[in-house]
Amino acid sequence: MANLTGLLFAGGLGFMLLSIASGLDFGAPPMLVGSEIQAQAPQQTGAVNIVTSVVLGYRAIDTLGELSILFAAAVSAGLVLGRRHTTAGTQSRGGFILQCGGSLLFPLMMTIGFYIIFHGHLTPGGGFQGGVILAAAFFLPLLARPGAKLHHQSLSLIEGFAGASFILIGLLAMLEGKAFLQPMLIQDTLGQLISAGTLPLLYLAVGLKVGAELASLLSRLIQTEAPQ
Amino acid sequence: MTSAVTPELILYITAIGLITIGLAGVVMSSHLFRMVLALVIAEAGANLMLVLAGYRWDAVAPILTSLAEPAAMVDPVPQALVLTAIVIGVGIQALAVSILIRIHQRYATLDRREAAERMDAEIAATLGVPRDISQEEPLGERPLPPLPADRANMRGDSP
Amino acid sequence: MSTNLVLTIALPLLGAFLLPVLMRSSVAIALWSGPAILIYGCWILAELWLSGFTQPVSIAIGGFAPPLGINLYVDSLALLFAFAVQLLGLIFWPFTLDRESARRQSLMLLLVAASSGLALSGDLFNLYVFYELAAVATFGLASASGSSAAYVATLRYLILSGIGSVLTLFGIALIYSQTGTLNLAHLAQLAPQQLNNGLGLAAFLTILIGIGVKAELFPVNTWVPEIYATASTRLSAFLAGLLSKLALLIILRLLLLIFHQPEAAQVILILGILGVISGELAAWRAKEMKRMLAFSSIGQLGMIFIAMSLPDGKGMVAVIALALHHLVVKSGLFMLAEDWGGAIQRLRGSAKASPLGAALFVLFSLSLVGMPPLPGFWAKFVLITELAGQVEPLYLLGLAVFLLATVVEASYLFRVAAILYGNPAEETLGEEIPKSQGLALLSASLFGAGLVATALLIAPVGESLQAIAAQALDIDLYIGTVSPVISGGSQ
Amino acid sequence: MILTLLDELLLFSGATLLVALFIGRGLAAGWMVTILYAGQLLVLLKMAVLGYEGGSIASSLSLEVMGQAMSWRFDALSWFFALITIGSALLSSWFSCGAWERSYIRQGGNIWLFHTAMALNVFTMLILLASGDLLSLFIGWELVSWAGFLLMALAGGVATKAAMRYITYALAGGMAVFGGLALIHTASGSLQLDAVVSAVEQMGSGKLWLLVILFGGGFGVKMGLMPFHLWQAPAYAETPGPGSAFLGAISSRMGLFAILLVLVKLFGIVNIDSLKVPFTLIDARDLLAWIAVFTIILPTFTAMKQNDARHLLAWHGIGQGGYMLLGIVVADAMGGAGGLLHVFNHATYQAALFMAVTAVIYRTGTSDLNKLGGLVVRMPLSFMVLLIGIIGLAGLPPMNGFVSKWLVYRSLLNQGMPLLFLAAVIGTLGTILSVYKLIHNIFLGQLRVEHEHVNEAPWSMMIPMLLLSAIIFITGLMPGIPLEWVASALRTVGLPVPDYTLGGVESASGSLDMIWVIGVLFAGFGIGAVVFYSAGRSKRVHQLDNYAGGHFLSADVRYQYSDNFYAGLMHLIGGWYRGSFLWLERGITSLVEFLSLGMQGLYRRANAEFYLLTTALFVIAWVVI
Repeated sequence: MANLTGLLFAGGLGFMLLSIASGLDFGAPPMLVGSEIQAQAPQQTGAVNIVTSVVLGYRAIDTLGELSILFAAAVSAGLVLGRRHTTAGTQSRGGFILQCGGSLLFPLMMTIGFYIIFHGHLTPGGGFQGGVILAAAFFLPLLARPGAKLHHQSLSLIEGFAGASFILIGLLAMLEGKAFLQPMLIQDTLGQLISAGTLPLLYLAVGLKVGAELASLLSRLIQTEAPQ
Repeated sequence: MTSAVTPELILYITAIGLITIGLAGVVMSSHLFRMVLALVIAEAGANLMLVLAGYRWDAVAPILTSLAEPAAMVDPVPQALVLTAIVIGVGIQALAVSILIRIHQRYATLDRREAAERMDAEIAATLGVPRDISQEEPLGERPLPPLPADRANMRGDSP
Repeated sequence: MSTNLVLTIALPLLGAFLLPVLMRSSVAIALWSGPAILIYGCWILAELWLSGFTQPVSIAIGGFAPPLGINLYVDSLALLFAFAVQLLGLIFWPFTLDRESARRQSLMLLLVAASSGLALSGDLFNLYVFYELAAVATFGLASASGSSAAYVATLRYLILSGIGSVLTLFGIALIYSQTGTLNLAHLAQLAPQQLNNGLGLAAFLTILIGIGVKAELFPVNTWVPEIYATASTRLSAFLAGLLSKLALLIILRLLLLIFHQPEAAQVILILGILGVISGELAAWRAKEMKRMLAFSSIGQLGMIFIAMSLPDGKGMVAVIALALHHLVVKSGLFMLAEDWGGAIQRLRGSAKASPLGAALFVLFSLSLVGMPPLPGFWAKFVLITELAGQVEPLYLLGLAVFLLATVVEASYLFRVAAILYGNPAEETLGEEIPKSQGLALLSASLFGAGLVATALLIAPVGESLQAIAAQALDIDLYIGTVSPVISGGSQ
Repeated sequence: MILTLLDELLLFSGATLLVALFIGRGLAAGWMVTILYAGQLLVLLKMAVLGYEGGSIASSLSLEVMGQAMSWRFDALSWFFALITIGSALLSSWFSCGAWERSYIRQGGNIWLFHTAMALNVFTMLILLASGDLLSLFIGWELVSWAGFLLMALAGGVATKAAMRYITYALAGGMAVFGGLALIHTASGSLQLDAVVSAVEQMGSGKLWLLVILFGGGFGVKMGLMPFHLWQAPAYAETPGPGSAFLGAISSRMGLFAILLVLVKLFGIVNIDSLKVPFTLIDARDLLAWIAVFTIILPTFTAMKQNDARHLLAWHGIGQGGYMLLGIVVADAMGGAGGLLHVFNHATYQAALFMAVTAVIYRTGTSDLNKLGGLVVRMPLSFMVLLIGIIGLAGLPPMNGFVSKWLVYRSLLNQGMPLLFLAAVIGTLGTILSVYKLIHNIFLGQLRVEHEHVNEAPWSMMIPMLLLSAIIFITGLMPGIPLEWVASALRTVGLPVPDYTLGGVESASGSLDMIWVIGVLFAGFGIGAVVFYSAGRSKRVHQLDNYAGGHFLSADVRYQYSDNFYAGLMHLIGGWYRGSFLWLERGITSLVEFLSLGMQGLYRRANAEFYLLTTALFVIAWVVI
């Protein structure tokens, strides 16, 4: 009965929301802010990828907040799971192909990850996407050899310093008399790898942080799987 | 609603449909892990809704390809927003899963009702109060205390 | 000067990131870095306040002028709450030292940063981000007590909060689709033309329900008794005292700046009335302190929602007064509950063991009930005079419910007071009577002292409250300060 | 800044509170506090011009909070009530010093808290009496309520329960007043008295009805008006002896003061008279009068049933409040004067009665009417005090209660209200019957073995009692003394003033001169005494020097029973109203409990997501549709 009510209510709500959303002018958004940003972003941030200039420039503090959320989730997960480390050594190791494949893929994925991070201001992608690939690179060997342990110490070091450097870059701008997180070192060669001032640095920080965060989260989950 | 189903309607139906499925899933499932999954679905719907907000017909991704004559580009802001929203969602899901693992270890069940029951019992036990809420006397004396029978006469039980 | 305000968000975040690393090298530095950051934050804000802060300022982050970039909007109200965030963060700082203290303190710093962001931010989506950050930090801290019940409670809270976020996000998407901007000031400019319709209202209501989860809005507040009963008292105090108010502040800003529809106010009014009824009545039967406080907090927030629903910002002074009052009183009460958790009956005779604690309890209760010279009375007085001035019968219903709820409230609070001052029952004579002591009692005394000081200085406090309210109500001032201008290039 | 007399009074009272607070633990503290009360009385007497000539004295303290101005001032009405307050506090405090204090401490009482609570009560009452606008009135009102709670609760145990019950009632009343205040503020834009008066002029009858109900009900709770009277008797009776004397004398009268100020002075009896109860012939004023009459009758007959002297007196306190309200509601010269004069008179004899009972408790350790008797031979002075007190309470000459009740009866007859008159007389009948039970069961009849060696109460207790007795008699002999104050107070609230003389009142429909009445009465006593003693037939014997049914009596035989007094009468009237108000009270409690259970269930069995979904559905549906 409750289930049926729930279903009906959810359906009703969906219908209502739809009827509201259908009042929107799809495909022709007002783009008040959007088009302004499109017009100014190249000059103000030097990034060709306008999404990047939004993520790291115009809405950089959102990104900082989001990094913090990821960090908070990782710390919380550590708090929840970290009390009793169950050794995962009892689990069977992956097969030969999986292990070899994992080891083989590791450098490749690292490369791709960093590539995506460094080209974040030029092409689709960036710190988040690259960071996820980095995390996957670390995670893959873990899947292949469940007994292997990630080095949590260094992961948390990367976590901490990458996050801190994001903020420190922002504070550096303040020291120079600019606003917090204001992009610096604006140059004029749009579209080059070395361009867009501090944005690639920020993206590097983001990428490292996301990678470390996800890797540590995943490894925690895998390591505590065995029930006592 | 008599007009043909337009593409935008399909997109909106997808987004809102995902939200609806998620909501219904959260309400209806009796398993905590399924609730988390339903939440993930609902989040996906909301994210889709967000990204739809910036869509333009006949426009390209917001990346400058040639400086000379910028083509019409879709709104970059929702894309940035959705990037943020997705990562937020991932964080929350990861945390949810780690808590789920713990609950499963402690209670050996992920049934929503059972877990709630046991939580209730545990809270009551920790706080040292009786648990049942229906048959107990209220806490302490009532603000308007009933008169004990032996003293009723003395303290005046009429008007 | 005012640009330093960013530091109240940035420094706690920096501290949070570095704390686990620092803890590894030097425990002492790590232990003190958190409080040091918070003290510095307090100092920044206090200095700004004392250096003659009168006009609100807008701080563009990243140097991008709003509405392109995100801005912090700082008026007296925001400043007040930002200060409260740092101060309460300091008071409720998890000082305990164990293996997990780095994580706990790190989360606390994140919570403080998020709360500061909630108080200051002037961008809708940015508010959402900080809201989520606060939520995740809360989940972590709530589950940190490590009991199984805490895990279940946290998960239930997480799922509820997650759905709330989905709805909020949906509302934000609606607003962005309609207007193309997220800046509050810009939205305030555009709202009369673009959001004064069913769509705007629907967007507001979805956001209201989403953010209402944290603001303890009826009926999305069922997590409250569970979390407050399982989480550490300090966290509960922070959540009940501060975070709920910050969520409320967001709703208030949205309501004032953007959504002027009477229907929006009406929904808030109805939910507020229901919140008062359900919270106060449920508290009447609670058998132990923390849950009693949790339910009472639901009721109190319902009262604030009632005040918020008054048209044309008439309830503004009442909202601020009630919110600040509840902030102080509930925090103090939770601090007392730290040592007085568990069944209330167990506390029989505690007044002898800890007279100061019992006296503080009575003081807080009196103020909560609205005993005249105490600040609680003035907050309630402002509210009911405004309520009585409304012609709509629903508001008068709200008034009646408010008054009756106060009677119920007094009844259960003073039942506890009577137990505190009663003589220990025969059967429990051998047991140790819980004592209120140490840091918790000190913090509670701090709140008590604040309450008494406010009671003595009520006239100037009232004036400044009115000034704050007037400033917060001034939409033109808000828009003018942020001055969101689209220079050109629109399609 | 120059201190006005009112400032001095309030400061003095505050100082008393501080002294009690800080050195209240010392044994001399009681005397110190008593002296300070005397000081307060002196300051009050310096303001006596108010009581004789009217006018007002403002306090130099005034506040403005959130746009609300507050001021404090004293006028004749405040002065009259303040006189009773401080007077009863002085005598009660005096009574408590020395012997009683020592025994109280021996029994584990907290004397510091007692003195503090008393001083706090006096201080808050003075603040209430001094209120110069409705906001300060409400502040004073709440302060008095909570101060009263402190005094009532300090005995612990049963007293705490009674006090809890009191505070729930009092807060409900307070909230009614609070609501009324908000409505008035809306109508007049301010809470200043003159603004309120002009706002009332323009108010529709519906709104005025609401206000009368809110204020009448709210203030009525404190007075113990039906049906809000249940809390009062246990709360007052369980307070430590001198405290109950003080509370019984003045505490409930604060409600009357507030009713006088708001309903009579601000709203005006004429306006209240114009409010018709729909579908009936009566109006709001009749309604008040009938409430007053029922408040006289029912509690009085309840008092008759009590077996504890303190409870018996406390129930009477409720009933006597009805006379005061009745007189004021009649609102002619005689009625108003009678009602107000009764406040003074009641305070004097009620304090005396409570003190006498406390003296008996002090000596015998009990106030159970079934365990006492024959104490007249051991405590003759206390007996005298009690006798004088009950004569006053019953409203018989030559004591002061007669004068005020006579005035009320007279006004009822003058105004052509025979039914009310009849009802009031029934109340007096009940009073006489029950006070006879009081004095008989304590002082008359057989002395109990265990009380064979009881002594008269110590002088520290006796002197205040005798003083009060003297006041009861003197103001009975010369009611003109208090009538002069009453007249000024009546003028302040805008009621007509009777033509008073030293011995009573002059009026066309019938005058009263107590000096003559008492002269004749005593002449009659004199003749009786002459006859009695000149006949010389009497012989003084020990009470056991007697025999009944052919047996000589011995001390261990109970030959005289006092329990189940008035059994026949009780049987006759008991069934009519037994417990009906108690049921009401319990019903409300159960309702709250039931609702509370439901609400807890709502949160406990929470399907939070479902709530969220439902709410979202409904609010969105509301928008869409």
